[in-house]
Amino acid sequence: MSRTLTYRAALREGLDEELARDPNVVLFGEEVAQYNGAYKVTEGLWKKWGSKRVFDTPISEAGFIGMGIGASMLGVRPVMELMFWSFHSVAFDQLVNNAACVRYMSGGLCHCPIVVRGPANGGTGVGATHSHIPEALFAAFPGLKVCAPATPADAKGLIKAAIRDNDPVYVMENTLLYGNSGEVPDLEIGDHIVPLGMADIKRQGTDVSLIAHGRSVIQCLAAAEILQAEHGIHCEVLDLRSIRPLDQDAILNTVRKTHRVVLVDESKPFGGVSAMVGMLIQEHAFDSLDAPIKRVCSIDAPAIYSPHIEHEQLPNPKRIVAKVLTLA
Amino acid sequence: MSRTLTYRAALREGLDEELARDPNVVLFGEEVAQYNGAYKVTEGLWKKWGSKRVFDTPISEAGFIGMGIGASMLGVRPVMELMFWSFHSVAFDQLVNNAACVRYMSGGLCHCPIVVRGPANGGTGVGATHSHIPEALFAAFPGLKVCAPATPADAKGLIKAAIRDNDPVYVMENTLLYGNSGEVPDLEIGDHIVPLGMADIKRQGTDVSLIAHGRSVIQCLAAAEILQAEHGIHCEVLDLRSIRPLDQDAILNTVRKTHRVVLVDESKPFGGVSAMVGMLIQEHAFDSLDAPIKRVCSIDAPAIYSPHIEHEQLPNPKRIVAKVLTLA
Amino acid sequence: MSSVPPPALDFATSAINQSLSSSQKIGLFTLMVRIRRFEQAALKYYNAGKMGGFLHLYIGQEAVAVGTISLAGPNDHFITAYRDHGHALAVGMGMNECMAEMFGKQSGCSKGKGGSMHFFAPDKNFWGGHGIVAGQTPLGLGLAFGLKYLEREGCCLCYLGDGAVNQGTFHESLNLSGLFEIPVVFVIENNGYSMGTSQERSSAYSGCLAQRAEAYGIEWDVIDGSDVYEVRAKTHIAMERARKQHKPTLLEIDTYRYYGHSVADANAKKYRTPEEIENYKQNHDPITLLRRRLITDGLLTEASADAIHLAAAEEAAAAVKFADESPIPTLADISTDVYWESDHQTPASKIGRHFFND
Amino acid sequence: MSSVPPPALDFATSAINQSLSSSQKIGLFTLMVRIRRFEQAALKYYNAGKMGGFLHLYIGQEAVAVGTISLAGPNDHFITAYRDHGHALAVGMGMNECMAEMFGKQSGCSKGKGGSMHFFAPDKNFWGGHGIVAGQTPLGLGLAFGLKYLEREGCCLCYLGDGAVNQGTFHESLNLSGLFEIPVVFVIENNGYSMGTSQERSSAYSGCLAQRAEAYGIEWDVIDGSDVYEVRAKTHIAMERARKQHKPTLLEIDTYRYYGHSVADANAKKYRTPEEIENYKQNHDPITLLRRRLITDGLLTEASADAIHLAAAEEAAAAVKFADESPIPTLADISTDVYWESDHQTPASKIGRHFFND
Ligand SMILES: Cc1ncc(C[n+]2csc(CCOP(=O)(O)OP(=O)(O)O)c2C)c(N)n1
Ligand SMILES: Cc1ncc(C[n+]2csc(CCOP(=O)(O)OP(=O)(O)O)c2C)c(N)n1
Ligand SMILES: [Mg+2]
Ligand SMILES: [Mg+2]
Repeated sequence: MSRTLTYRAALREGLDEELARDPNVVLFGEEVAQYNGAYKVTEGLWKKWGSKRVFDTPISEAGFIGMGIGASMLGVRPVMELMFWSFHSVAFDQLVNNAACVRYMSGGLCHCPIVVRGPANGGTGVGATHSHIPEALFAAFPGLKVCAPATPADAKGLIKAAIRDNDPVYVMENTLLYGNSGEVPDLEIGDHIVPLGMADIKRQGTDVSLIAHGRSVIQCLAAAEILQAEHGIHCEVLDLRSIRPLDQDAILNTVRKTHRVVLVDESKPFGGVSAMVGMLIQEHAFDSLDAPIKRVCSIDAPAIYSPHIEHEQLPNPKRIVAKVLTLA
Repeated sequence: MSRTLTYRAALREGLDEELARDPNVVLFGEEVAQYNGAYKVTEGLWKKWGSKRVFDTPISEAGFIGMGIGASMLGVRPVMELMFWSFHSVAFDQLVNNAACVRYMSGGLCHCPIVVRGPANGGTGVGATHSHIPEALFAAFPGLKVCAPATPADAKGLIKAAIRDNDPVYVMENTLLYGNSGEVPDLEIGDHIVPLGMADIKRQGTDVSLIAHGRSVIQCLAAAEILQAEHGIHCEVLDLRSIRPLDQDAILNTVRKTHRVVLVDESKPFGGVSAMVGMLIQEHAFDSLDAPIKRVCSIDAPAIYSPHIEHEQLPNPKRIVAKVLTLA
Repeated sequence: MSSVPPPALDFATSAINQSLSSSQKIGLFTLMVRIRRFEQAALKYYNAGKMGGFLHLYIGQEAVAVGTISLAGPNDHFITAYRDHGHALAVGMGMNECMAEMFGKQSGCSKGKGGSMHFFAPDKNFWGGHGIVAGQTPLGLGLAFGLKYLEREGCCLCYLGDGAVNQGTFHESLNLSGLFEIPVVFVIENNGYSMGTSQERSSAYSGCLAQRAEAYGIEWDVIDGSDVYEVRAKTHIAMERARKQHKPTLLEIDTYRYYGHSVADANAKKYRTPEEIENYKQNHDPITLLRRRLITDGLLTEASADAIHLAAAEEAAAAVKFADESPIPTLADISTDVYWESDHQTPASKIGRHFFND
Repeated sequence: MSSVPPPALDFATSAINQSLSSSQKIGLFTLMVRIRRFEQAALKYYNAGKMGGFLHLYIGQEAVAVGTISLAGPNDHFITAYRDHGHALAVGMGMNECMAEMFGKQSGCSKGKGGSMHFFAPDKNFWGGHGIVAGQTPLGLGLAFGLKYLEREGCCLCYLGDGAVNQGTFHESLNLSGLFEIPVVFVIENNGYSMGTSQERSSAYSGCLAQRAEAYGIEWDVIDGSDVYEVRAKTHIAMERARKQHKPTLLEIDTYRYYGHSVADANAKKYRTPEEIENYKQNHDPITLLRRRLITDGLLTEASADAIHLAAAEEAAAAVKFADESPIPTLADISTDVYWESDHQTPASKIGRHFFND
């Protein structure tokens, strides 16, 4: 009932299926068409679907994302790639004002069914300006939805859910996951969709809850192995998958089960998804907590380039293990 | 030893003194010179200091803020007004990449002693795109500093500290405070400077800590009066004043004193300064808490225009009182 | 701001204007008058404290919205900045829902959520009303892109101010429109000032602002915005170019605003001389000019013109009454119109937490 | 990309080039060779896994950085994008600190914190190395503003790519430079492509890209970037205009890159024909052209030219050794260079929490 696909191929399959399903779905961004995508997510789609459905844009993120927003109000369903999510900084007004507010300011008369997608992560040696982690940044704006798949199956399921959603959805992928392989449901079972707002327990455990999203989930799973093998600590790993909407029930359930929490988040520590999740836990599961909620975030500085040390700035199994051990 | 000044006049006095002290201080922004400022903060400064020191710019926020950043690397000390802080959205790249990262990416070779200032608040009937509350947004970026004065004395003291600071400092003022009056130290006592990173207890209390910044401090003080008069609850009101650096000691001290906390923050509830402060409290004063930390934020939607209801979307004394009562 | 000498050409004789019936010509006049009267009423009640935020009056610029939008076919769309009342009435929105919007009422066109800067009527192809300077320009590009994508023969008229040309997004939009052959007409409503800053103090240019299109290989033109016939004649060419050839145009329409940037602008008479304002009112007022012409042409009399003013004033007064008596939004209204899925109570809206009020 | 025919004018005879001594001319050649050899070494060790991130090679474009920066006086400043190795060596940075930066070492010019895209040497008036396309253009404007403000007679050369012209900030910067009379020279290094997208597919234009300056009343020129003498002759005019009259210029220098956008660009030979690449190498290579000329003029022999290549290759090899043997950053290094006040342990840095690591 399933096959092995890379995260990249799973995303592509999702895009391809949605292009087939709805003629109003249109893909654009820098180098997504003729070049096949800077990270090859869109490989082959221009060839298959042609220049009307899949096309390249100049380096004008504010311009082309705004163009997509405008077109979406008329019923077109643009799926736009940011070559790096970090380039949100030059399109921020379009992303947080026009996309997030046009429905509200028009009293519900306009809507904006767009998807913006691309990699949002550190760890690739591209330095501070190219390594932003903007999940919490955008989830802070009511009107927007944000998700961040960690596995190929979730990548396909979430991109399809995002495209079908009638609100603006920002899909945060990860360069370091594109090549990862995993099981993805077979085509015969029909549309594989992962609804926004539904977290997923990626590993069952009883002692400590590790709550994360995106690549940090993979880091948590690795840390959980070490903690079990070397320390006999059984971690539950909850993958948020979707940041807004957020699966608060799943968060509270795991906390009520384990009573101890470490939040893992590639964000810088001032804020981030983890600060929000922590706030919700202490508010709604205060009495279930046996210890303060702890976090593992990126070390609080702009992203360093040096490949010798960059991985130490990010959450990694070593840092997660050490943090969990402080709870014991 | 003090006089009564408006918040607006106190800011202006601070700017004027710094223009006098350092010939490299230069003020620019939209309508700050010949028009005397959209909110009259810079009134008279162009006349006094001339077009070299105080000048108007076109509506090109990314361009002129980037220009200030570039000039600051050479030793000029630009103080730039955003007519509304909400217009950060069109200058975001300059604000969070060039200003925040140039020191880091150059290994400490460049620095960026700029100030960006202007009003950052809701409550003036200008709708969703003009009512953003970006303190936490910017404090999330290591390399930046953020402060938000609530009183005339703090406004003068913080703007002067910001201008003298050798890092980028973003000063979040408030349209609804510009006209407020308060005591400001006399000129004879010398420079009145409020260092970044130092919170201030604006009201002593024993039962509940209200922690806030900017105009929310004023709302907390009003709520504290009601709570004392009508419910016999004695609130302590801690004004953060500076968001980054943050006075964690003052936060933990008030929590250890009262054991109950309500955080008041004009931000939307996903994130915000309050989520971060809450996270720090639960981490560092977990055992001092007698109840979950509660928050009063803006109701989670883009800012509504209607003057009949806008104030209800924001934290106000009524909402603060109600929240405090849930703790009792 | 008009620095254009009185028209040498008589644009009334151009085909697109000759095709107008008498009642259509009177309709143009009536619409301009209605816009002005609507805004005069708005000003009065703004000053009486009935509205929040800003009020950016369009008075003096009426021929631009009326002239351009009078050319609209079923697939032509419109989007503008915060100075949007003229365009709203020109596309056919009612005074009632517009006035009620400014009064912050549930019956407002945007349910009281947008205010004066954010009027919308998608059913009339009007997409706002936008507050961030030039932020609407990529949206206008996108509406036009959408028309082409959906294979509808039409165009989008996207308005911006003379100050807005210095926002980077506008240039990105220009380049994209030229490169992708998008049926958009960008209309710079050049009233000479961005708040208190004159064109000379905000823009580097040689000749005019519209010339910025040239290096993009985009056609451009400059129009005297006090003459509704000229506005129509020249804009028609641009719209046809868009509709038929999918080619963008940048138009610069010289005009003037009589009031300050917004009603809160205390300096309106400081950065402009009284003579400058008076000169425009006397010699370039689009309503006066059209009135004179229609009377000369025998389509109106002094009396019938006055009657149109009176009717418009009465309509505006009725709109004020409607607005004043309409209910205000409730606390619950704050939380609707955030997400389409939530408003429609779809299954997707039931999964996960969407709102974080505690 | 060069579509310019072989120069009709001989720019070697222009005054600014005639003033060059023989050793200065050989110096230009040597510097171009050093840049190329440096990058060839970098490519080798990038492929060997010694570096992270991207490597954007400048090979083919050397005459642009060398020609323009050779005109620098003490108050002239420079800033560019991520394709910054040529400019770095041209301002006088050493191969050692540049190579070490790419190796991510403490001894790198940016302490291993910036990488290939972020070389800096403020002591040599070089302000980076910037990764966000066109994000450096307002900074270049600002450096030039600073020069004028501080009353230093100088200018800033601000480089950007042909793809970067479509970012809004560049246009904002152009307008500001014209309006405020800022001594900045914007230099479009037009290598014909932004990643895999040709100029035709990314820009709407008529004639050339530099023409976009015209509507701002800004002077512009187009330069054949394979001829270092032409680069110098025409850039000199722009720099003097900036220094003496505080007037900006937009230059477009046609050039070509031999490699892909970055070394990770697997498509480099797909979006460009092999003939196109080969033609440039054969007929427009700036190093070959200058070598030929200097030999003709009797300033170099085949042997002395080869010796310069050899010396440069040895210098690059030594830089690789230096970089390889340098210490890597420590964990503690992650947290320095964030705040000036913290790095200098000032009283201000001791108040409040600056870092939020738990
Ligand atoms: C990005 C941004 N910057 C500044 C403002 C504040 N602002 C609103 S209107 C305006 C002047 C615009 O002038 P112009 O484009 O000429 O339009 P007009 O008001 O004359 O119609 C300014 C500075 C804004 N709304 N958005
Ligand atoms: C704002 C932004 N968008 C996209 C990118 C990704 N990117 C880096 S370089 C580049 C192409 C730039 O081409 P050009 O300006 O011609 O410079 P060249 O690489 O040819 O020197 C792109 C798309 C980026 N770094 N920043
Ligand atoms: Mg104007
Ligand atoms: Mg290029």
